[in-house]
Amino acid sequence: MTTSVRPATHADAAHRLDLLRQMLFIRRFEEKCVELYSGGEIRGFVHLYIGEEAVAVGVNSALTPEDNIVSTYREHGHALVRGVPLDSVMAEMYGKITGCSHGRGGSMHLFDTSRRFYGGNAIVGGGLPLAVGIALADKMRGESRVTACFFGDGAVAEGEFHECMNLAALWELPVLFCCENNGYAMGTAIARAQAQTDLAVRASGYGMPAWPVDGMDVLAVERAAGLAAEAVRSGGGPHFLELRTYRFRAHSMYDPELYRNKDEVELWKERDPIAALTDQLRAAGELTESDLASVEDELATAITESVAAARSAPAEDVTTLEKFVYTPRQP
Amino acid sequence: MTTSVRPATHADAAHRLDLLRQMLFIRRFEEKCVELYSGGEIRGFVHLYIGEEAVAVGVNSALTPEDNIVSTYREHGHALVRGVPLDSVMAEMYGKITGCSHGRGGSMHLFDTSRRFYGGNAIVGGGLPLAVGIALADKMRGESRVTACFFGDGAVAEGEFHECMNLAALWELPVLFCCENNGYAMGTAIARAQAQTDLAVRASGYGMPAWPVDGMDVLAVERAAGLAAEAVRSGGGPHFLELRTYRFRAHSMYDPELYRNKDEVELWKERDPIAALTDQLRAAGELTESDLASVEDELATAITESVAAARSAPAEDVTTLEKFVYTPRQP
Amino acid sequence: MTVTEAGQIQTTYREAMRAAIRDAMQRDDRVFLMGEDVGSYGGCFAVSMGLLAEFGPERIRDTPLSESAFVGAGIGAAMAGMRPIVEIMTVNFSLLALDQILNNAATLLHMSGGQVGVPLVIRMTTGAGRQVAAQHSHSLEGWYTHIPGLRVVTPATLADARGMLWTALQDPDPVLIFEHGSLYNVKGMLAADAGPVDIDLAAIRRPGSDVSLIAYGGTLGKALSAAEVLAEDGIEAEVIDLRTLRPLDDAAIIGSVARTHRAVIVDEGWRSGSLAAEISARIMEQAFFDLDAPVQRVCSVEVPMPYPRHLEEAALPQVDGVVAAVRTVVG
Amino acid sequence: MTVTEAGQIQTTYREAMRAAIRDAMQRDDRVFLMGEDVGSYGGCFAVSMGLLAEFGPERIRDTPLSESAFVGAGIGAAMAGMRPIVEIMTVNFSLLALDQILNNAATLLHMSGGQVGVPLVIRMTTGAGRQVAAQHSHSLEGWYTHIPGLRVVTPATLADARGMLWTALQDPDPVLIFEHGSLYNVKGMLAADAGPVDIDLAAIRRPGSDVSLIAYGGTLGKALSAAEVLAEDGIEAEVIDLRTLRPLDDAAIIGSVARTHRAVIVDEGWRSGSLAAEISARIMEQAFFDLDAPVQRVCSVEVPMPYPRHLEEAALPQVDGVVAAVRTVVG
Ligand SMILES: Cc1ncc(C[n+]2csc(CCOP(=O)(O)OP(=O)(O)O)c2C)c(N)n1
Ligand SMILES: Cc1ncc(C[n+]2csc(CCOP(=O)(O)OP(=O)(O)O)c2C)c(N)n1
Ligand SMILES: [Mg+2]
Ligand SMILES: [Mg+2]
Repeated sequence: MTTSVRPATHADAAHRLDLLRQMLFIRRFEEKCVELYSGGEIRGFVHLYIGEEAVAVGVNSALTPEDNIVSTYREHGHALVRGVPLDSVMAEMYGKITGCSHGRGGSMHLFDTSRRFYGGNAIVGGGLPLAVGIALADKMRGESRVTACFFGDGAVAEGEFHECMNLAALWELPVLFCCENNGYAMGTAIARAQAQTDLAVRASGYGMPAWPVDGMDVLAVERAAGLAAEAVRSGGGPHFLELRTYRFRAHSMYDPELYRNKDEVELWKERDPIAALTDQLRAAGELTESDLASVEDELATAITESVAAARSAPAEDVTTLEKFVYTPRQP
Repeated sequence: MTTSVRPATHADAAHRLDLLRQMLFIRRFEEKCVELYSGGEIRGFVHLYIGEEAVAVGVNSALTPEDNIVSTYREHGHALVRGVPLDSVMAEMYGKITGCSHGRGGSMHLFDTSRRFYGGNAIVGGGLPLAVGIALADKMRGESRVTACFFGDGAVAEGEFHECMNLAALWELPVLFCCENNGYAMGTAIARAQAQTDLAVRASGYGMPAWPVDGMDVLAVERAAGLAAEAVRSGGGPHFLELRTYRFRAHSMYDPELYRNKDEVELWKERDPIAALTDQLRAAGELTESDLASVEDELATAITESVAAARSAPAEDVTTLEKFVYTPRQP
Repeated sequence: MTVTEAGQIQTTYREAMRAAIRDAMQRDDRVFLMGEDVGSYGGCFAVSMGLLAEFGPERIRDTPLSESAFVGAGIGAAMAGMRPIVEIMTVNFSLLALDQILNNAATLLHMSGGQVGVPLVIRMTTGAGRQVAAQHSHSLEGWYTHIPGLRVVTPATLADARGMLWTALQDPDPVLIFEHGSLYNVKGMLAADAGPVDIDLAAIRRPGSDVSLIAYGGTLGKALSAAEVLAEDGIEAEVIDLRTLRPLDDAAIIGSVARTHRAVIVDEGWRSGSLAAEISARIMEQAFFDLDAPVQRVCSVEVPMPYPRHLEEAALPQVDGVVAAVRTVVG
Repeated sequence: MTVTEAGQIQTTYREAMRAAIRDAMQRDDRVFLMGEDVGSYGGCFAVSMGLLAEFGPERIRDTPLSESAFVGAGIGAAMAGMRPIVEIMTVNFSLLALDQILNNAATLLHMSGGQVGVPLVIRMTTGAGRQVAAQHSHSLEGWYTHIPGLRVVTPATLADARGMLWTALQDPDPVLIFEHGSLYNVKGMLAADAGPVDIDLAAIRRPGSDVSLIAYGGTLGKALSAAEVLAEDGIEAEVIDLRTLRPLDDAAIIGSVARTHRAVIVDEGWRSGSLAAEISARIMEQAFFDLDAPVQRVCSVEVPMPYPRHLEEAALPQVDGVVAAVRTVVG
C-alpha cells in the first residue's frame, strides 16, 4: 500500500500505458456487447463491468500465469485481461463452437482452464468454495500458487461467504479474496444489506489481513493486490481486499435503475478509472493523442474482427446436445 | 455484568436456592434418562446437557413468560426450566401421546407453544432463522418480547449463523443469541473449527454487543443475560452472549470420546456449576444438608412419578400415522 | 384500466400477480412481502413494481442475499402469527433455502405434535427459455412435490395468477407458488372482479376424447398448441392443467384417462425423477386396465441448459415433441 | 483377520467401507477424506475409525460444520487434480450443500464446454430406522438421481461396500455413494482379495420367475426376506439390486420384467416423487405390453418420520407390505 513496495514497473510509462490499454479493452468490448445485445445477436443475461475495469486490470496485473482465478457472472473483464482470447470470448457471447466454453456457457460462464481461469459462476457466492478447494489442492501439493477469487458486496451476505472465509483462514489457504464492492447487489444498496458496511473490518474478524482499496485507481489496486498476492504466495494464508468501485450501468443489460439516483452515478462517473489514468498519463506527458488513437484503433479492429469471426463461426449441431454432461468413457 | 446492575433478587438466598434446584432438576432428569436409555426404554438420539446446566438456568431466569425460546437438540434443560411440564417432557422421551410434542418428536424435538418454547431443532444452525423470524414478527407488531436463541459453538461455522447474525443486526431485531460454547462440536475442538475462536469478538463484527460469560457460574450467566435481555427488550437490537461451558458426557448418549483427554474433562468437572453453587450456599450458611435433601427428594419423587406416568401413558395408534402432516381443514 | 362490457379487463400475468399481492396486503395487515429486490428494484421480474411506494419498506421488505435466513425468517414469522409472502427470486436459488423449507416449514407441525403451524407462502419463478444457461434454468418444482407437509401450486392462467395467492394465504400450512418465467408477459382478459380460486383441483382447459394431455405452468401453453395441431388431424386431445402439483388431483387425472385411454405428460423438469414420472406411476397404479397404450412423457433432455438458443429449444419440451408423442399413443 | 479356506474373511459393511477408503488412500496419493468428524471422532458411524492415525490430519481432514463450503472445496480440489472423498455425515445435511452439488459439481463440465472435470466422490449415510425422528431420517437419494452430470450408487452388500469406492474414484465425473445407516453393522463373509466392482450394472440377487422385486441399499434385505416368505407359497420373486441409481440399468429391469410380467419396487423414499415412480414410469414406457398387472410401489408413507418405534415401523416399507404388494400383482 505504500510507495516503498511499489514495483519498479509501476513507475514505468509503458506499463501504465498497458494498464490503460487493458481497461480500454474491457470497456470497448462491453460497449460492443451493448450494441450486439440491442441488435439481438447475443442473448441471455449479460452483466457489464463498465466502471469497474481498474479492479480486474489491477488485480490481474499482480498475478502470474500460474495463479488461478475464480470469478462471477460479471466476468468479461477478468477473462479478457487474463488472456482468454478475445475471439473465444466473443464467440462465447454468440454461443458458437469456437467460444471459450464451446458456446455452452454464454456471458456468465466463461472458462479457460489453459489460463487457469475457472469461470464464470452465476450463483452469487457459488464460486467461493471452488476457490477454497483449488487453493487446498495447491497447498496439499506444495504448489505456491495464489487463487484469486472475485465476488461482489452482495455475496458477503451469503452463508457460503462466511463458511469459506473461515475455512480458508482456518486452513491457511492461499486464497486472495477480491471483493468488488460496487455498493449494490442488483437494486440493494449495501447499507440495506449489511449490518457492518465496512467489509474489510468484517473480513478481518476471520483473522485474515483485510483492507479497503480505491477500486477506481488501477495503480492503487495493482499495488494492493501485489502486496496481498505476495503475502499469500509466501505462505501468509488468505488475504482480503475490499475493492471499492461502482458500476456505471444497469445490473444486467437493462434495468430501470429506480434504486439509485442520477447524481450519484454522475459523481462516480467523474472518477472513471479510464479517464483518471488517461488524464494522469497525459499530465505526465506519457500519453499523446496519437498513442491513444492507435490503442483505440487496435482495439476497435480486434473487436470488429472478433465479431465477424463469431458471426461466421459454426453453431453446434443439435445432435450433440447431450455432449459434456458426462466425460466420454475410455474404452 | 457489574454488581451495580445485579437485581436485588440475586442476593436473595431463596432465589439462589431456586437456581440450584433448577440445575439439579436438569441433572437428575438427565441421569434418569441415562438409566432409561441403557434399559432400552427411550431411544433415538439423546444429547445430554450435564455440566451445562448453569446456562439454561441463568438465561431462563432472565426471561419473562412472554419471551420466546428457540433451542437445539440438546434442549432438555431449556425445556424443563422454561416450565414445560416434567411429565410431558418425560412422556415425550417415551414417544407417548402425553408427550409435549404428542410423542412425535422425542428428545430432540420438545415443543410447548403455550410456554413459547419453539423447539427442539436437530439441524445445527437450523433454529437461528426461526428465531430471527419470530423476533421480526414481534418487532413488526410492536411487541416487546425477547427471543432467546440457543445454539452451540459448532453452529457458528454454518452459513446460516452468519446470515442470521447479519439479518438480526441489520433489522435491529429483538434476538438474544445464546451461544453455548462447550468447546466441541461432536469430536471437533473449537480450534479445529474456527479461525477465530473468540466467538464474542467474531459476533461483535456484525455490529452487535457481544461478550463472553462464565457459563459454569449460574449467577454470572443470570446477570449477563439480565443485562442483555433488558437491552434487547428496550429496543437495543440483538445481543450475543458467548456462554463458556463444557459437557461432562459424550456428545450423544455414548461416544468413544477419543477426541479429548480425561484430564481436561476432570478439570472442567471441578468447575461443576451445581457443586460450585452448592459450596457457595453452604459457605454462606444458606443451605443446610436437610434443605438439599428435601430438594433432592422432591426431584427424585417427581422424576420417578413422571417415569411411571410415561410408561403407562398410551402410545398413539398406528392408524393415526399421517396426523400432523397437514392441519385439518375447516369444513 | 378499462373494463369491457362483459366486465373484463385487459391485463398481464405479471399485473395479475401484483394485483393479488396488493389485494392480500390490503385485506390482512399480517401479510407482508419479503425477498431480494422486491422493494427498491421493483422486483426481479417487476412483479412487485410500485408496491414499495404503496406499502412502505416494512411490508415490502428487501432482504440481503441470504436465502436460508430470510426464508427461515418467513417460517419464524408465520409461526408467530404473521402471514408472510416470501419471494425467492428464482427456483435456482431456492436450493440454498431447501433445508429450511424441508426440515422446518414442512416438518414443524409434525415434530411439534400439531402445535406449530406454518402459514407461509413462498413464491418463486421457475423454468427456462430465456437463454440464461445451466445455473439459471432449472425446473425443480418436482422436487418440492416430494415433501410431505407442503402444498405446491402453479398458476398457468391469468385467473390463477390473480386468484391462487389469497387462497394460499388462507391455508394453515406452507404453500409454494411456482411462476414460470415465460408467463409474466402473457396478456389477456380477466374478469374485473376476479378473486380467489380453489387450489385443490386440476382443470380441463380443453375437452377431448382421444388422449389426455397433462401439463401445468409453463407447459400448459405448449400442450394447448399441440392440441390444436392434433385437432387438424382429427385427434381430440383433452388438456389438463394440473394447477396444484401437491397434492395431485388424482380424480381428475384418472377420470380423464378413463375416458381417453391414453395419456401424455408434458413437464419441463429433466425426465428422470420428474413429476411426470410420478403421474405416470399413478396412472399405472390406478388406471392400468383403462390404458390402450403406454403413458408417454415429454420432458426436458437430461442436460444442464446450454446457452445457445437452438440447443435450449432442443433441450426443452416443444409443441412438435408433444404432437409426436401423442401420435405414438394414438397409433 | 482370519482367512478361511475358501479365501473368505468375516467382516462388516463398516469395515468393508473402511478397507475401501484405506485401500484408495494407499493406492493414490491424490485421494483424501474430508468431512465432519472423520478424524478425531473416528467418523460419525465409525467408518473412518483409526484412519487419522494411519494417514494424518492432512489426508483425514476434519472440517467445521460448513457443508456448503467443504463440499464445494471438494469440488474445487477435484477440479485442480486431487481425488477427494467428501463425507457428508448424513443425507439430511446434504441439503445445505445441494447448490454446490447441482450447480457446480454436476454442471461445471457442461458449462465449461468439457474443460472442467470434477472427479469427486461424495459419501453419505441415508435412511431411517433408528428412531431419530423427522429431521434425521430422510432418504433423499431419489432427488440426486434427477441431476444430469451425477452418478449415484448404493452399495447394499459387503462386496459393493468394499468395491464401489475405487471404481467411483476412477470415474472422471462426480459420484455420490449412499450408505444406508442400517447396513453398517451387517456381518458376513467377503473374499479376502475383494476389490473394485463395476458401478454400471444392476444385479439379480435372487432369480425368480413370478415377479420382479426391485430394491436397492437399505431395502434390498427387506425384498430378499419378502422373497423367502413368498417362496413358501410357491411364488418365486426375482430380486434385483439396482446398485446404481443413476444411470439406471434399464436393460436389467426391463429384461427381468419381460420374464416375470410383474414388478414391485421397494424404495424407502416418500412415495410421491420417489425413485420408484421413475422406475414404474420406465417400465410403463419400455415394457407395457409385457405387463400382466400394474407395477406396484412399496415406499415410505408421506409423513415426516415420527419418533416412536411403532410409528416409524409403520411409516417405512416392511417385509409384510412387500409381500402384500406382490400378492396383489400375482393375483
Ligand atoms: C444465490 C443467488 N441469489 C440471487 C441471485 C440473483 N442475483 C444475481 S446477481 C445479484 C446481485 C449480486 O450482487 P453483488 O454480489 O454485489 O455483485 P454485483 O452484481 O454487484 O457485481 C443477484 C441478487 C443469484 N444469482 N444467486
Ligand atoms: C447441519 C448439520 N450438520 C451436522 C449435524 C450432526 N451434528 C449434530 S450435533 C453436531 C455438533 C454440534 O456442535 P455444537 O453446535 O457445538 O453443539 P453441541 O452439540 O456442542 O451442544 C453435529 C456435527 C447436524 N445435526 N446438522
Ligand atoms: Mg455489488
Ligand atoms: Mg459445542
